Amino acid sequence: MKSAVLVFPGTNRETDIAGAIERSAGIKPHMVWHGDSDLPKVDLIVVAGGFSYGDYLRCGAMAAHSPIMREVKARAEKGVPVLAVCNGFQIAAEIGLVPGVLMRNAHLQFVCSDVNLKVESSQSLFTHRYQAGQVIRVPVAHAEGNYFADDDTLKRLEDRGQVAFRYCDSTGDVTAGNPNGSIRNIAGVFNDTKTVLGMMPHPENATEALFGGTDGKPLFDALAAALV
Amino acid sequence: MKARVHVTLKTGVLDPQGKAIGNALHRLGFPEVGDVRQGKFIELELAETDADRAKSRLDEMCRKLLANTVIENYRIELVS
Amino acid sequence: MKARVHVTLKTGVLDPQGKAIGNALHRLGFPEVGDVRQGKFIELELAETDADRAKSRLDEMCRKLLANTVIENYRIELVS
Amino acid sequence: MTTWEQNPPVKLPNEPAITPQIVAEHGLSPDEYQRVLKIMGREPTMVELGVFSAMWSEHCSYKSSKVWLKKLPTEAPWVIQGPGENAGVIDIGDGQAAIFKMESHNHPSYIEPYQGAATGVGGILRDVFTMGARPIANVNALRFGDPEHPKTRHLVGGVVAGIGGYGNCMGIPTVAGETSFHRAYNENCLVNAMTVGIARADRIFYAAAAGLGNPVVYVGSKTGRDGIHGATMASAEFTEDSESKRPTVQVGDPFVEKLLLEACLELMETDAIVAIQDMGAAGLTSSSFEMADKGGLGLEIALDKVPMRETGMNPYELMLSESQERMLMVLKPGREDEARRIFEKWELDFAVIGRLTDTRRMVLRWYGDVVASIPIPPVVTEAPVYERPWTATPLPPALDAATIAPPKDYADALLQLVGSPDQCSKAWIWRQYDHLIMGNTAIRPGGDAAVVRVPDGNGKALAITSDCTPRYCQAHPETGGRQAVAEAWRNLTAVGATPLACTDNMNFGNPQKPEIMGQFAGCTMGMAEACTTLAFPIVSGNVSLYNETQGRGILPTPVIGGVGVMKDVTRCVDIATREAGLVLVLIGE
Ligand SMILES: Nc1ncnc2c1ncn2[C@@H]1O[C@H](COP(=O)(O)OP(=O)(O)O)[C@@H](O)[C@H]1O
Repeated sequence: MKSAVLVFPGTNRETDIAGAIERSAGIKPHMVWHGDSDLPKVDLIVVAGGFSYGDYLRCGAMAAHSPIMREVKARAEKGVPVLAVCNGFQIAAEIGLVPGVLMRNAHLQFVCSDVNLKVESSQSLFTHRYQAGQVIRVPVAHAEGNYFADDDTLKRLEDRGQVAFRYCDSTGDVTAGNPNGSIRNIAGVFNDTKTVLGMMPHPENATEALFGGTDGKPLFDALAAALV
Repeated sequence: MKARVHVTLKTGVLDPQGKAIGNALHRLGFPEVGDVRQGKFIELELAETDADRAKSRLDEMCRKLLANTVIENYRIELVS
Repeated sequence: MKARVHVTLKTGVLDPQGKAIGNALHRLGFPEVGDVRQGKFIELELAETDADRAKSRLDEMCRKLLANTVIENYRIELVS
Repeated sequence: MTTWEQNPPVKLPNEPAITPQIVAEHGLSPDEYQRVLKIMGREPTMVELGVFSAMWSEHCSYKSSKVWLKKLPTEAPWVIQGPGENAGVIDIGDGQAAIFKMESHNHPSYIEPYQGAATGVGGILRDVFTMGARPIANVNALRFGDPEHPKTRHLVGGVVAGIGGYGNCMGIPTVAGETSFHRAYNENCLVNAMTVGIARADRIFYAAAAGLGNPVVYVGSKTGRDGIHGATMASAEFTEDSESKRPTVQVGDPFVEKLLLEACLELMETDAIVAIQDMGAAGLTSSSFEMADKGGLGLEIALDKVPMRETGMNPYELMLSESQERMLMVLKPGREDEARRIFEKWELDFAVIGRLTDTRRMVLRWYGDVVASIPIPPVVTEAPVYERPWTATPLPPALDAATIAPPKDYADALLQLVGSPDQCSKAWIWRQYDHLIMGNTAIRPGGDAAVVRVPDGNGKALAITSDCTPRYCQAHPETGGRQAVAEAWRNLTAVGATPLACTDNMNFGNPQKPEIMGQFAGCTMGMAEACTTLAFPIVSGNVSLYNETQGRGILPTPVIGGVGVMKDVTRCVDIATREAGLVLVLIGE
């Protein structure tokens, strides 16, 4: 699996996710600097976590307009898979790669902690190593992860099975365990072809037993298996 | 020319910041405070002398960057 | 009664937000943009009918909570 | 007579004559001003007076604490650099070094909790990455007033958000800390921040300037009128009206600091840097003096070349500004363009502002005119040092347990104890800190010490903790000082690490009071004894005095930040009791 991880000036989880990819795919991703105009031909594009341009206005707003994101959008529209985590999700939502927006956490604080996630769909190249309904434990770390979409969008998401993960408690109850106020406990969504996944939690920080557990690893294993 | 842009959350979108401010004011002894909403405003210097052109450029800035029109409204004001 | 409070950074105080927005607007093709400053504004409903009293209460709220006068200025406006 | 004295510096427009009042406003005693006159051989200009005031402030000169700090052990075979540089450096094996230090931002945090705490983190991060290290962990030690005090909630909320806001954006995990409450901190909270970084042991960067004629380069953010006189503020006791007339507090920009970190580390990969120093308290003044003094050289700076954020700034303001996210470097000749390219790629300011000279003077120019010319060595060597009078704190009589009534209900007493502000879970604090980023956190906040895997370190890890129990230090400073060190040491061993060295942050009241100085002396002696006995040297530290409001001092609070190493991270042990039926063992007296 050839992959590229985008690096904006304030990206700071690029090494975490590059490590997770390498552990599953056995090959290092290309690290692509935002100012470089050409994105290598790859099987997977990753938009990593961080504070792309300081994120002072709205998270992801400034990065969304960078030339490299135009290129990412063009590739995504041609079907190249995109994994957008945390700040990456915020950026992807800003340019409409995935539906919805991410607002300030309802309690207004940054939150870093392990959360339980219910895998809503195992029918995607990102989630086929999970069982639908499975509860996994991975961390979140963000101040603006409060997912919001209007009713029509939500209906469409639900109808087409585009909700990838929901926050839940350890029993899988998706009316509990919400760390940020997200509507319908939504933690991650697909685009309509399920080739783009945007999610707030950090599966990359749950890929080693001693460092956050291994519940995030199947996601990278799934990509490595699907994108050979 | 100087311009001011106000960005507010659309009605119906929950405003936790406003709510937190309201609660804090109550705690501090201001029971008369009712609903509170918080927004941001941005002041810009523009090298532009034509008001109409300035407005249309500002509108473009708002749509492209300053506001997320899914959840936010914006209002443009030329100050001088 | 409805009031609006604008809170701005004092001149001379670094405004990272404003700077970042200015840079982003340049990158997006708005070279006419000069200095940018970001502030916040707060809209409050008040159970108070006397304008003078409202103003003095708002002034107190600003000093106690809404602004840190070490780095911020505030401006109070009664809207209705 | 040197050429400088033939052409005495020009004064600034409207420069006031120097009166005893102006001298006092600069925090210099009449006696100290006499020293200034002797060194200068003439009346100083305002710029020069400003420089002396900053360099001789308690914060920069350690004038009250120096004699005591000398008693602390600072050496061990694994110590690469002890106190005196931006941070301490120890050898952790595999050709790697750990670089760390703790620093206080108490006064600014009381005035503007979010920005004060945030810029405290920013400052300590710069101290560590100027030496060539990539920061891998942040720690914070916090003391607040009575939880019921009307200001406490606001301070706690702001400080915690500020620490998180800065560290989270930088992408450095905040992995440990301590938080406690006592009414003695009501008007004077303590915010101590520590950073630990990793560098190659053979690529450490120091502050000593070298190479006649080498360019002196300014990088980072532009200079504004932030915190002018901040260094002097940090050295003066608070008065009732300090909230109204106080000078501006700096605002931090963690995004720019992240860029500065990456740009500096990128330039450090080349061999272009001769010396580098961050601009912290007393900004350009202390950084330029330190570099020149350590290198035994002179410096000529064209202040008009300094990137400025505002119009109308003058040399006095430029020398004393505490704008954040700035660095001063000496480059090898001819390497300016290479360095410029890197800083411009990261969208940072870059300006060649001066050259090294052999005059051992600091010559400051403003559009060609000399506005200050100060001999460097005496500013440093003749800085005032005080052996302040002190009175020892007597050992309090032992409490007779029989005089204390037993609790009526032990279960209730236990609940009260674990629910008290000092003992309760601090998860609501560290949940606001990204403690997982970088993916190396093996033991998270909430245990005795954090354990963080060292990147490219063959599976080894560092254990990190911060500790101090101020009420012990108040009861008996020597015992309290010993205890703080011993607790840090124990916390490191408890997770399975070998303790190596520590940093300290000495937070005390007004040193001009003999009983406060007695607390300082006692704590230092206790710490020295414990550090020596445990072979746990102090390699860096910070002193914050005058933590006092309306004549009441804080509790003596010498915070110890300890660092240990373990060869195999998989062997670390945390405090979780994993299964039922295991045996609990109590070790020790
Ligand atoms: N400000 C803080 N930042 C990070 N971690 C903290 C903070 N305060 C407390 N902690 C964590 O909570 C735990 C208990 O804190 P505390 O009771 O203050 O310390 P101790 O157990 O050393 O007496 C420790 O593991 C500590 O690392």
